[in-house]
Amino acid sequence: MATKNLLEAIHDGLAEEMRADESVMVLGEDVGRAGGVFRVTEGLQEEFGPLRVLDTPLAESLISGAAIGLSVNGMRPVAEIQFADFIPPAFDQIVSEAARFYYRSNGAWSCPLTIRVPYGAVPGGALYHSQSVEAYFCNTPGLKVVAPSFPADAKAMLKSAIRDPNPVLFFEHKKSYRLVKEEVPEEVPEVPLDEARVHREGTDLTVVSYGMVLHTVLEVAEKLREEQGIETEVVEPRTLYPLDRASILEAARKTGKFLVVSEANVTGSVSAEIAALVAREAFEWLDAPVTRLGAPDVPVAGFAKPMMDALVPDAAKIEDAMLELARY
Amino acid sequence: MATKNLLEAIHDGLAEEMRADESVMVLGEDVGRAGGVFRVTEGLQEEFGPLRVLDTPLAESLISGAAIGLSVNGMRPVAEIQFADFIPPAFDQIVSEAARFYYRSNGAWSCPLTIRVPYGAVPGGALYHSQSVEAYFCNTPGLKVVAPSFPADAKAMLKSAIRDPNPVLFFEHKKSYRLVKEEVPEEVPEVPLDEARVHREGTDLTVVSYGMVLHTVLEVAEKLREEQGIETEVVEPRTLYPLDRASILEAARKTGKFLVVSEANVTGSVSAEIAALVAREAFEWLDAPVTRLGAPDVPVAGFAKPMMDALVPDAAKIEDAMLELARY
Amino acid sequence: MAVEGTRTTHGDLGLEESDLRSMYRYMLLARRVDERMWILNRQGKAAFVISCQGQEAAQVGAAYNLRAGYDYLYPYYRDSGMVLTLGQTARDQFLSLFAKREDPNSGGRQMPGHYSSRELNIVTASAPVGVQYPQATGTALAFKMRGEDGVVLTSGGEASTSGGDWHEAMNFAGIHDLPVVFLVENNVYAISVPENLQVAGSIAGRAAGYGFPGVEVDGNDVLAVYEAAKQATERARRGEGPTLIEARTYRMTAHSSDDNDRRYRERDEVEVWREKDPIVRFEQYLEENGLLDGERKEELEAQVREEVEAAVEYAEAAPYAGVEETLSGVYAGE
Amino acid sequence: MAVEGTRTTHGDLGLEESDLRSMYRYMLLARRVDERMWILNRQGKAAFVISCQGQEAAQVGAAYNLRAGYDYLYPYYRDSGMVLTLGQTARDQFLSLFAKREDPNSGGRQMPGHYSSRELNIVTASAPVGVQYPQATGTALAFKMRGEDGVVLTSGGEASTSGGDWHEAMNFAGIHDLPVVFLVENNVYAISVPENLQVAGSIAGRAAGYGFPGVEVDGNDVLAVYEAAKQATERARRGEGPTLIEARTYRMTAHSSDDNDRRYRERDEVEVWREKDPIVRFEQYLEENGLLDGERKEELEAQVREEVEAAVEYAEAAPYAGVEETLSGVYAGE
Ligand SMILES: Cc1ncc(C[n+]2csc(CCOP(=O)(O)OP(=O)(O)O)c2C)c(N)n1
Ligand SMILES: Cc1ncc(C[n+]2csc(CCOP(=O)(O)OP(=O)(O)O)c2C)c(N)n1
Ligand SMILES: [Mg+2]
Ligand SMILES: [Mg+2]
Repeated sequence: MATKNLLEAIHDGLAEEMRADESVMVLGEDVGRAGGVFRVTEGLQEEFGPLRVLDTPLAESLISGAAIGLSVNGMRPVAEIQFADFIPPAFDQIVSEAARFYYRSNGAWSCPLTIRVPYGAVPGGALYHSQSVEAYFCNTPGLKVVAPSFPADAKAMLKSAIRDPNPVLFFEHKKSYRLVKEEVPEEVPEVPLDEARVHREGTDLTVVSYGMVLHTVLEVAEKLREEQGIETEVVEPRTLYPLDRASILEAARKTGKFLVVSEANVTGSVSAEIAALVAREAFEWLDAPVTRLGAPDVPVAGFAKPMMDALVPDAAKIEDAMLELARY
Repeated sequence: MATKNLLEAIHDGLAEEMRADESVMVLGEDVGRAGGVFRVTEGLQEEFGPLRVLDTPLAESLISGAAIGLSVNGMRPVAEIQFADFIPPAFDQIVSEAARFYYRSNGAWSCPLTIRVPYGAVPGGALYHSQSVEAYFCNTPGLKVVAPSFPADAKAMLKSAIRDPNPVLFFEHKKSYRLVKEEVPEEVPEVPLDEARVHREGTDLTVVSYGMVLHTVLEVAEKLREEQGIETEVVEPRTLYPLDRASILEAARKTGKFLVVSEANVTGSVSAEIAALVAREAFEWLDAPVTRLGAPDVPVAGFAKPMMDALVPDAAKIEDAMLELARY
Repeated sequence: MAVEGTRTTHGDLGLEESDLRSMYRYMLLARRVDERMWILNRQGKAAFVISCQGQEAAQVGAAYNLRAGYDYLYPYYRDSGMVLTLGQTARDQFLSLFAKREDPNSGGRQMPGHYSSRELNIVTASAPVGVQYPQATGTALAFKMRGEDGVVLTSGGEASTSGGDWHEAMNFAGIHDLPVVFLVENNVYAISVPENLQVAGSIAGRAAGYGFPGVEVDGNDVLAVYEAAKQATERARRGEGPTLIEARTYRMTAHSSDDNDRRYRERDEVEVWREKDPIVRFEQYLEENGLLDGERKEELEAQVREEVEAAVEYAEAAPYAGVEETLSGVYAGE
Repeated sequence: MAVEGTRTTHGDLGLEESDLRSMYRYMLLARRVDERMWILNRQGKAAFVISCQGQEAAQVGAAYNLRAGYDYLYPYYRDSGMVLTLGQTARDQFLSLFAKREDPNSGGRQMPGHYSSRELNIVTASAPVGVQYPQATGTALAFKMRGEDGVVLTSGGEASTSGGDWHEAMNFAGIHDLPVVFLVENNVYAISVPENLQVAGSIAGRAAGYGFPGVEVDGNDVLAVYEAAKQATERARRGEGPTLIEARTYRMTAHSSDDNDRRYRERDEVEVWREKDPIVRFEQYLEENGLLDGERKEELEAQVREEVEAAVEYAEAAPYAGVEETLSGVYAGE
């Protein structure tokens, strides 16, 4: 078993699927000779050739639309949107088209395609290389939106996404590409696209989180246990749409105190859906207000370093929110 | 004072603003000679000429992008997106551009523009002339999203939107165009873009709603009072983003029972944000779970009449939800 | 004004008499199905009609080049003439019109005119204009990657060239010499917006800028369209790349049953184009070439009428989808 | 290989000696500012650099035709040569580089290269490629509606023509004869993607399809670009409509300080283009015409160096925006 960071794990998952199934292919900007701006697809064009690892023109609607057309004609395309911030031009092809092929054709046509979307705040990313745009897609029936936060999960879920007969948006937090590492087995066990993951069990409060902030949440949870004996249950949805409601509710009911943390602008975020779900379905169990922590409603994130720091929830803010609930 | 339907009220508001300020103009598909597919802009091209009421090519990104460019060069454009379902191609220009001009230029550039968006389910509208897409836009700081449900409000708020220095999305429920009527004074009193409206006071439960279903909610509320003495407070947000949180919370705290009704697919809807807000900020006052009613997570709405009926919340479903809460 | 002649002759195109009769039959069937839909709409039995009238020659002429179920078609909402040519039936269209469970296009979920058939490789069409173009290039790329000689035909109205998707697809097809044929049925209007407010320059003229051929054809001349599409599909099959065909035609009806075209176009103009009716024009050609006479024509009309009547009857009686079906089928594999 | 000559002569273009010196100075300033940024980046003092190197002739040649503060500019992230020509300073650019509160482009909110100036009518630029084009047509339409003779210049790299926005804008500009000049700085690469995978056919060749002129110019020849842009802006001012200019040039640096271009392009190719450096070429022209000699050049270099050093010093010392400022300014009028 080798230690892999998130980027390597995703790369490996992709390469393995391409070796196993020759209908699997990659398309996007700079994915070919350059191996992607983050190097996720490094070496793939050499191995699989210039069509199976295709450098497309700078046209996100084309990338997504062509992926649809490929998928209905026998291929399993994995499209890359270079930065989540540049997915809006592809919005129509994703939400109006890929998401609806199956339903609108009464099951005749489906779109087995995956769209990889590097997202999230990184130092120096500024207003257009920092955004967490997942909520745009989490109210469109027919789409699946996944956002694994650990390398082994990412590898396994990318495989599941590629094999899934539906369009799957695969969010990868850019900041975790090299920062987040773990042991990843050669043969990763399958991870289905409808199961949340409980990272730690606890009795005092539940925190649901994903992305880079999940890692901070886990650190803070450990710290609070050590320093104050607070036992936090931490749940990672892994799939953001449709949600694994049962797992989230189970954790919420168990602790009666519930916090959702993401780095997206808090209003209208996926956290709103999770909070609303818990507020309704775990009402009788709640001992404190269902709470959300995210970025304030300001474009994330200004280029100046202090700006990003002011916006993305850090350990201190997360600890405050957890303590507020624990002490409620 | 004359009785006007929603469509007439919007038409009048537009015409009055164009007469009062020659920088106000209209652009969109079929808005000119044909007067719009719904006839909202009827007669305007005759009065104001072919440039101030401009038939554009079929290109929603262009329509929104050109509106931005007009707005920074002295004009007050009112763009029409023919159907909300066709706004996705304009997504980038709206969320990445118009919403950010002001912040990203540190206040140097602003976009005083309005985009009118007819939305909502109508019989025969099928999958692409029925959607409630407002949630797409309710997590983008810098945008304002309004959705008045009554003619006088619509007229007044359209004026406010046109005069506002920010980009405003103006949602108009298509089904209410001709169905919803009321007395509208010649001179409508100003309605700011940050105030919810309390339609009826009540002590037993609060319902927040907008669009066509608001009218059903009001009918059911009256019926429940008459038949069962249940007193419902009904609040219309009018502006969906940013929300008038204070008014919503006041009503929620007053009754302790809270329901949000919209016709959007419930998961990830604006109702999620409203429910999450109340769950957090009115927690101590709650006597029942914060509840949402919307369309199930299925594309709204199939062409066959029974399909639409199965999806959009009707009086029976609304009454059930209200009664469940009232009896809780 | 006399009906214009047909310029190309079928002999030169390698078409048999039977081909010509088939083509004529598809055009006639498309027209009669369409006319019947309007009647049903006025009777209050059909909520919505969108027409192919005037564009049958462009549609049948182009689609007649496809190998149904092997090549792919990405049609648009007026392409009833295409889907009938590929093998859909009048019954299919009325099932769609009435939004019945058995509707092969969508099971009653989409408006009529939103074609789909897995067997015939007619890819599910939607309402947002222009989205089919990038999809068509992807499907063409799959053929190229596998070294197959499949061709993709995709079509739209002239306004479908105004959106970015058309351009992105043209560029991509040009870069990779993809086996795709872009057919623009330029019928002069986009709802109310006339061509001069929709299109700068020339649609056919744009292909050169992408490095592949663009041809303008008389869209009311079925053999001229057939010829252009034949060259284009053969070129594509040979791996030489895409072609853009602009078929100049006219929308003979209002945009749809929800539209009143008197608001924005003159009756005179419509009348001028009625004179150019592609069906009348093809009839004249067939008559001149001794392939059609009064008797044969009546016979065919009777057959078509019968087919249409039987289809309407069947479709009216067919059941709607149930509520459970409405609520399911959102995700594949579940 | 010898440095290529400059084809057009300034006399024919109505340019005074002082104009030539100004143009040269802007080019030099842009280059030196840029070079300094890379040094600061390597020193760990600047998080991100995106370069104009190689494109100064195209930028200065085009922008020199604008009346700053009246005409509008929608530039892209490499257009440092343009904004300096219009009146921004070296200091402005370093304030931006260091993301300081005083940064006139964005108050430290955007990456460097995202230009903005209300006074100079430089409309706030963003990162999504191509979005400026529809906006530019809207601004041009406002001029037309008010009967003013303003012109809008908008620019982008060759990959900015691949997205739908470019096409939608070209079409709209063509339909309404809008006073807009589209300048494509074709520098052969889009990050790693070479032109042949980006552009089918010819960019300049596409204008014809929209019914207006498209010209290809040597983008490394400042006078050639000036000439093309002069004709285009004059045409626009006369109300005759848009022009597309494709300036053929080369990106001399990596895409940005985050990129390593050795992954995808050969050094030889870069070297060939270094020989065509637009600044060296213009120097040669000026020398040949007796407008520049060694002494004058040194003097200018010294001035520019001083301006750059003073700018860096000032900008480094300038304060960041405070947290309150980060959290406010989302809505106008509040
Ligand atoms: C993206 C989008 N915008 C707007 C519409 C509404 N709409 C439907 S058809 C149409 C006109 C299309 O004109 P054209 O492409 O010329 O085809 P025609 O109907 O004339 O055959 C419009 C504006 C739509 N369906 N999709
Ligand atoms: C819509 C969008 N997609 C992707 C990117 C990422 N990106 C930034 S610059 C660039 C290449 C642009 O190339 P070109 O237009 O030729 O300009 P150049 O950098 O060569 O001057 C890419 C892919 C982006 N900024 N916007
Ligand atoms: Mg048309
Ligand atoms: Mg380039």
